[in-house]
Amino acid sequence: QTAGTVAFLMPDQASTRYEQHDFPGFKAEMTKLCPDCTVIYQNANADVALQQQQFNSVITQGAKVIVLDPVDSSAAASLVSLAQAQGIKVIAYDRPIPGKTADYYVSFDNQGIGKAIAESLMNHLKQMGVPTDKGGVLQINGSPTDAAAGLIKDGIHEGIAAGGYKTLAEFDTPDWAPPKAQEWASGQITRFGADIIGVVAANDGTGGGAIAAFKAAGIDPVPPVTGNDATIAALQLIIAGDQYNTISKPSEIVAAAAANVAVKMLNGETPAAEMTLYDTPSQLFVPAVVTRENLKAEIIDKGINTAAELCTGRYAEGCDELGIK
Amino acid sequence: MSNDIPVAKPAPTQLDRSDVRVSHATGISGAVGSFFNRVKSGDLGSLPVVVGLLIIWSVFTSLNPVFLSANNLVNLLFDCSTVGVIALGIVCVLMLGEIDLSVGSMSGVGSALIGVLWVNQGVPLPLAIAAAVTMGAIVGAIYASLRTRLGMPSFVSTLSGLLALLGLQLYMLGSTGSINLPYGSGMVNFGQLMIMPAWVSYLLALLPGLVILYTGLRAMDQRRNANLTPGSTGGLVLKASAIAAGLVGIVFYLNTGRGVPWMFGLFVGLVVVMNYALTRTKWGRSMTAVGGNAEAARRAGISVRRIYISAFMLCSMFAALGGVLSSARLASASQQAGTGDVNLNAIAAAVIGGTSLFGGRGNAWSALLGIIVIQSIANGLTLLNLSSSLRYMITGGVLAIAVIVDSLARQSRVSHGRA
Amino acid sequence: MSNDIPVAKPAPTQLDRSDVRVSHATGISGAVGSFFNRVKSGDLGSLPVVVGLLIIWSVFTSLNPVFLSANNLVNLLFDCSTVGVIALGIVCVLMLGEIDLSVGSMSGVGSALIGVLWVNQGVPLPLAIAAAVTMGAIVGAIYASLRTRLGMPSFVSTLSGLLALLGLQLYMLGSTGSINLPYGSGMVNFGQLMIMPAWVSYLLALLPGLVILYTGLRAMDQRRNANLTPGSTGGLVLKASAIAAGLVGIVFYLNTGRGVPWMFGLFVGLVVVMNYALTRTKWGRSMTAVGGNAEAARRAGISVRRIYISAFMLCSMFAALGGVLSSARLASASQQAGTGDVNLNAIAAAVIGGTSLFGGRGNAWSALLGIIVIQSIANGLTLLNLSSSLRYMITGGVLAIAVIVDSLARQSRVSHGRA
Amino acid sequence: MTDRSQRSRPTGELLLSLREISKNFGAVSALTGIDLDVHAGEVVALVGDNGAGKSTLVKILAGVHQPTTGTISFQGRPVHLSTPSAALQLGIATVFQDLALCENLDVVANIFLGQELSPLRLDEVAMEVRSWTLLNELAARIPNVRDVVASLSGGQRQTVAIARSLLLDPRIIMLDEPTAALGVAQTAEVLNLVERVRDRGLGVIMISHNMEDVRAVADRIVVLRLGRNNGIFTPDASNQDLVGAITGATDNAVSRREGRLQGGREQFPEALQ
Amino acid sequence: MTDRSQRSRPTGELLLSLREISKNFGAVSALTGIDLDVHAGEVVALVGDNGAGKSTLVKILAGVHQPTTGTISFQGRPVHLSTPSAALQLGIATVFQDLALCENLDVVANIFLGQELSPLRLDEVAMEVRSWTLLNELAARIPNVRDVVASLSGGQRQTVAIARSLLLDPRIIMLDEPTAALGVAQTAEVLNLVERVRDRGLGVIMISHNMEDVRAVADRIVVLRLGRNNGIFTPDASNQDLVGAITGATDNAVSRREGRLQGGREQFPEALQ
Ligand SMILES: Nc1ncnc2c1ncn2[C@@H]1O[C@H](COP(=O)(O)OP(=O)(O)OP(=O)(O)O)[C@@H](O)[C@H]1O
Ligand SMILES: Nc1ncnc2c1ncn2[C@@H]1O[C@H](COP(=O)(O)OP(=O)(O)OP(=O)(O)O)[C@@H](O)[C@H]1O
Ligand SMILES: [Mg+2]
Ligand SMILES: [Mg+2]
Repeated sequence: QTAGTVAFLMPDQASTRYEQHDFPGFKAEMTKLCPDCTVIYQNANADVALQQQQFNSVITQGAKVIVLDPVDSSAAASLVSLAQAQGIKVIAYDRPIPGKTADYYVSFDNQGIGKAIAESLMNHLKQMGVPTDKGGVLQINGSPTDAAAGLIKDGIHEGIAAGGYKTLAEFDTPDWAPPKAQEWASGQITRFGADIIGVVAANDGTGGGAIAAFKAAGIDPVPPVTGNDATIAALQLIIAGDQYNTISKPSEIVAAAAANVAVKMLNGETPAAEMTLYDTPSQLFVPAVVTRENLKAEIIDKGINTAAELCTGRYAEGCDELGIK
Repeated sequence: MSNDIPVAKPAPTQLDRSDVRVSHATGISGAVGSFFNRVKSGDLGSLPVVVGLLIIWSVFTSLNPVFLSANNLVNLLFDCSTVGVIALGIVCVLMLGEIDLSVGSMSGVGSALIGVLWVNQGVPLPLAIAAAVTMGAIVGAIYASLRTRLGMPSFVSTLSGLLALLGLQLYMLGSTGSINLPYGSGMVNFGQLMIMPAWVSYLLALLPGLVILYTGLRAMDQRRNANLTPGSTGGLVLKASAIAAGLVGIVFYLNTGRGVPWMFGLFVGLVVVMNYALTRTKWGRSMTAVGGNAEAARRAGISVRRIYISAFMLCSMFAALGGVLSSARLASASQQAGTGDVNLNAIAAAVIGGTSLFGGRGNAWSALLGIIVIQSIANGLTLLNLSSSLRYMITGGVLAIAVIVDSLARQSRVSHGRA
Repeated sequence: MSNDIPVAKPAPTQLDRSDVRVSHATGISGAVGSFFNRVKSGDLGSLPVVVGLLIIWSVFTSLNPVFLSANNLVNLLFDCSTVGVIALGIVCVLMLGEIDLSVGSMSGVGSALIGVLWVNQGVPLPLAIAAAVTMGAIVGAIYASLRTRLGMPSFVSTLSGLLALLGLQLYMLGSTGSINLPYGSGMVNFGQLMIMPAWVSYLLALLPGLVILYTGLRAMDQRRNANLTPGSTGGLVLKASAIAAGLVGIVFYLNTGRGVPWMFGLFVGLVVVMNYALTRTKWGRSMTAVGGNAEAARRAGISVRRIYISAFMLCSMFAALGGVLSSARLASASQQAGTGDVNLNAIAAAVIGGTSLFGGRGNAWSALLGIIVIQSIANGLTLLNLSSSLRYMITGGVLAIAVIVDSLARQSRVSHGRA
Repeated sequence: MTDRSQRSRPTGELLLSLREISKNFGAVSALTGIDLDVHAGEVVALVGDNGAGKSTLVKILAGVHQPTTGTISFQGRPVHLSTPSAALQLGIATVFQDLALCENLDVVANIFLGQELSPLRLDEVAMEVRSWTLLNELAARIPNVRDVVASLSGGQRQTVAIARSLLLDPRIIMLDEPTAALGVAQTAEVLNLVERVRDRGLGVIMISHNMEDVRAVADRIVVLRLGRNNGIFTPDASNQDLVGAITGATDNAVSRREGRLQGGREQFPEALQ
Repeated sequence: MTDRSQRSRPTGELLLSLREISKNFGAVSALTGIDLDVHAGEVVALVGDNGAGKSTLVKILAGVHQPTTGTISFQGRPVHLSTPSAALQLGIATVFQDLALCENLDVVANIFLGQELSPLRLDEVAMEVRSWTLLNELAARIPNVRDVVASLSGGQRQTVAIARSLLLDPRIIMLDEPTAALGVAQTAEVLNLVERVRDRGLGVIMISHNMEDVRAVADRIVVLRLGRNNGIFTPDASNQDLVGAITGATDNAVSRREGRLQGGREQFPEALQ
């Protein structure tokens, strides 16, 4: 058991998961496996240059293993080479680093996420008997300058293509900003009206914006809207029946896996790999799509959120319906 | 000759008609003529921006007729209101030649406070709103004292504020990320659905014309009594009825769709109040004076410090209020609220509407006009299927075009020696 | 008495010593004394910013000693260089009281051009760099003509430019997302690894002192010959040796780590050139004049239009060059390049360094000082484990503190009647 | 010009009294040990060469600058004039040499700046009427009081600045070169005005480079030279004495020029270019 | 004052000739149908009431404003003065009433603005020496030419502006109220200067409200009133005639004041406040 410094570099603030789930999970696992190790946490606020600074800085602070969720997957290649040149191990986290082989890759599959939410929506539409030739879906992607958003977008494209429904219009939301998504969706509502049969939104924030747009246009019921991240706000909307699905990514699992790998690397062991992606030994976790039907099972029963967190105020009624206590 | 009669002899002509060099317009034709003269010499106030707006509108309508549909315009008005209120605050600081880069974060903090206090803590809504606005007042007061006591440029202090407030916003929302405001609550309805009854909207549309007519006639009367030229009654009636007719027409059209949003009504109401305050009160006069020449204002006995405090406080308070409104509009207090281009949009709205970045020139209407220009572009582009790269390029181009008309008009004013 | 001798009699005293009201300092003690007098009256130039910087540094070092480690400082210098070059361009437009909000996007376009032309199309690197800089020149010329021909406020035109250039950047990188520059190429090495040989760095550290000494002595000579007070030789030697000693000390310390980056050398070189251009050429004089009073400059026969063109072109060219450097630094031309807070950081650097947003006051060194302040804060915070919300709040607070010293000094200058 | 002996009138209470006032700007001592008294109903003329420190002294009294050392008493009580509004509240009204007008405001707004009628609902009509009255009193030639000050001529601005100071009900009026940019008629009106306010018992400090105007209205002429007191004269002092005190030499440009003109015109040595 | 008949000297070539110049600012006609000729070696004084349009005329000749209608010829050729540098290149140097100095630059930089020595490596020493020389010629009292203009007194600024205009080698110098803020000695020097440049064959247009100064140096006195030509006088015209032409009435403030002063002092009606 060698103690050492491990750095955990996260990319942005677009959702709270990094500070609410990933880092605490990582930290907890590290404390368990290697109580004497130092863990450095940094968040790059979606700024590539800042991430580079943070990367350099943790090297100066003597990090031996760096867990990197790159702001820009391709630009991160140079960081990996820089670190490897000094004998520092890099674990690609959440987003792959295709340009340069990292020492390990653990993730939920972003493209898979996109595909999953889209497919889930498609299936829902089919079940409801919505004809494929009438109307179509809106697609709200993430930030045009965010590489992860690009992966999700590709996945959504795949999912929709498989479902056979048309896409009416598509939008890259600058900065993932919900108000922008809302504004855009409002425009599409005046444009297409009842032709909109559903919305594939790349995360819960933009999905929430789309729901707000439908509500504001007085459309009832709101067509099914997807999400991703399983934020409390989104879970509540699902409970209330306003949002169709989201993705539960209990990031703690991935974070714990990363911690495991990191400790092994510190000890000079070679961690086992389930598969190889981008030439990198990898471990991928499959996220679960959460809808009203399986919310209790996926979220409450797995202890990701408690009923007390979700069932506040007006959501209590929906909770009762779903049997959440 | 040795008798010292004051030179102001009982004026045979009206006081302001004594100079032979000034040409005066009389009657309706005169009013119309002097209007065209002003057009020619470029002395047009907000007209060029309106022309720019009309150009944008026609282009977008020709690309997608949905743009001019009543319901789309109603959406536009809803969207204008939130950033518009922020821009109104920006006008106050720009009037002094200062800037506030933190309005975005401030609005984010405002919306976070609503989420945390009202939704999570169960504080009554009015108290939560009051808390948000008070928070704005405090922040504004801090900026003002950094500016007046330490002479710190507002660019730097508000940049620090931007970061600090953003941190505060993240901190408040940290555990949950974003907080849903309950759909169906009055607050969310106000931000999304509440429309004026038709009769109220018509009444409000008529009001400006009537007020203009009434105050105009009263001023004429006073001026006549005071031996000043009263101006043309015909021109006044023409102006008042043109405004009334225009507004009623717009309201009629909006009422063929969903109607006029109360939220927009609130925004316009704030603009009117600020316009009154800036143009018709001693405070507004002092604001303009300090913005034009702070030293001269100081020497005239104006408390420059108090003016700064009021401007910065108003700005941050409006920003907080804008945040409250945007949380209502989005039905959510999110971590992204107020980030991105809210700052730039709010400042750009004020500038596009004609408020100078260098102080001393500006008016409350510029917030309204400017934000309509910006939101029209954004809204018009949502109706076209464009890739992000094209969308950005076109937004840039259209924005430039909207302002070119104004710039050309101003240019002609300069070349006519009325800079 | 009827003889009209020009009043300037063969001066018994030196020309600039004829007024009895001015107190003069002589010798080294005089030089030191007048320095302390200036400290007391707040007339300090960049000193307060340096003091602010020292405060920040001591705080960060006390929190984490790694901060002052040579290698961390070397990283800091690498990181300073890219945005610093952009800030240098911003100084030019701020000198005129204008602004360029599009430097971030422009740098993004610059880096995208490198990626597309050099990596993808195989254009030779120098040509690709030239293309990026030329692109900058064109964009700057457009802003300048919008400003001078149409009178469009630069805030608006560059805001349009921000959007349009961002679109262009996304468009160019659209198909691939981002383009990696070949690792190991000279370009990337320059941005990441290349360090001056120790002897070069020492030579360059000595140079400023020598130049100051040489030019100072020459100027003294000329002034003596021209019957002007030459100033104190002792003071000059003191100043030159203090600077030389300081720089050599810093370089020595950096050389205990990796050494002085060539990229930082390039940046400082550009600062020195711009400083010369702004202070010692007719062009620089005209820039200051136009920034202070454009109408007076015009009446003095200065072509205000040309000055505007040069400033905007320089600004966009430096921005493009900054983009090129940042692509080298990142070894990648990415879609994120130039987004985020690059704009604000570049402008803030110039302002923190002491360049006024209102024109007519500023210098090239402010870009260097300001960016070091900003990057020190960013770098210092990366050495502490902080949640994002805390990080933002602390950044804001520290930024304010860095500037408070300067503001206090300026305040004291005002109260000493030297505003 | 006219017989001035009748002017030796009893002066009123001591309004303002400066002792040992000094003011440094960095390395420049603009004022050194200045003493000055102003009584009610008295016109004190402050004369001196360019840069002698006259405006600096006025600005100190107006609360714009703070003196480096020295004491100011107003009606016997020592006062601290820390801001212009402190001075205004004591009743010290000032027309500054650089006028201190807001170029972006119109004439009416400038005249009433800081003392607007009905603050919550500006009474524009009343202000405009009062402005016209004040300006006509000064024989101003302003086409339109609703034009911004930026479009006014130099003399017009000066009249506006003077009109401003009349709005208040001051104890002392300080006029810093009030007639510099004025036309002949306007100058005459301003001199009339000075006499009028003097007769109403106000103290007047007037700065001027025009010795004729100074002698026409002043009760006492205080000379500053290079920031120091350089003598106090009565209005019947000879031009030569005054100019001598101002320039600090009997052989000065004025006397040389006069001498030359009397001695007939001659060629000048090429001192230009 | 002195005998001026000797002044009727042969004047040189016709340098500048204006015909029917008009200028409107919005609703205000600042100038209407102005004619003016200036010959080499001649001092033309331009006088008129405040706001008569004198500065506007000078600004048109300096290329600052464009006339609304009318023609300007320079040495017989019609010219279009579209920018100040066009006028400067023709050899028309101007001292503006509002001085047009850059407050943020020091005195030397202001004097040499636009004509710096050795553009790529400013020769500060030579410029400083030349500045001191020029300023001393004007008897300026400037403590330090390295101070920014913002810290100068009104008269010091005016001297700087005048010094500026001497740097060039102009054909015509236009001085808009050059002595307004100047002390007695500086005024005398400026008048000397005007005579010197006139004798060197330059044309001079001088604006002043001081009739004495005007009569002292002018060869011709052109009166503007409310934007129109209102007569041309010779320097030996009586004060009364001149003031009459300027104010447009024989019964004017000046004559009333003089009458009153001669008639003894009396109480004024309360026209103030
Ligand atoms: N703010 C300032 N900073 C530095 N020096 C100043 C400042 N104000 C005035 N001075 C200096 O103080 C001296 C006196 O200036 P002041 O304006 O009082 O002169 P003045 O007697 O009014 O001259 P004038 O007759 O030209 O108006 C001048 O030498 C000037 O340079
Ligand atoms: N830029 C402008 N815009 C509008 N009106 C102007 C402008 N410049 C001058 N005027 C008007 O033109 C008239 C003439 O002004 P001008 O400055 O030429 O007067 P002047 O004869 O120089 O007066 P003074 O003796 O006071 O300097 C004034 O009534 C003034 O209001
Ligand atoms: Mg003065
Ligand atoms: Mg004039």
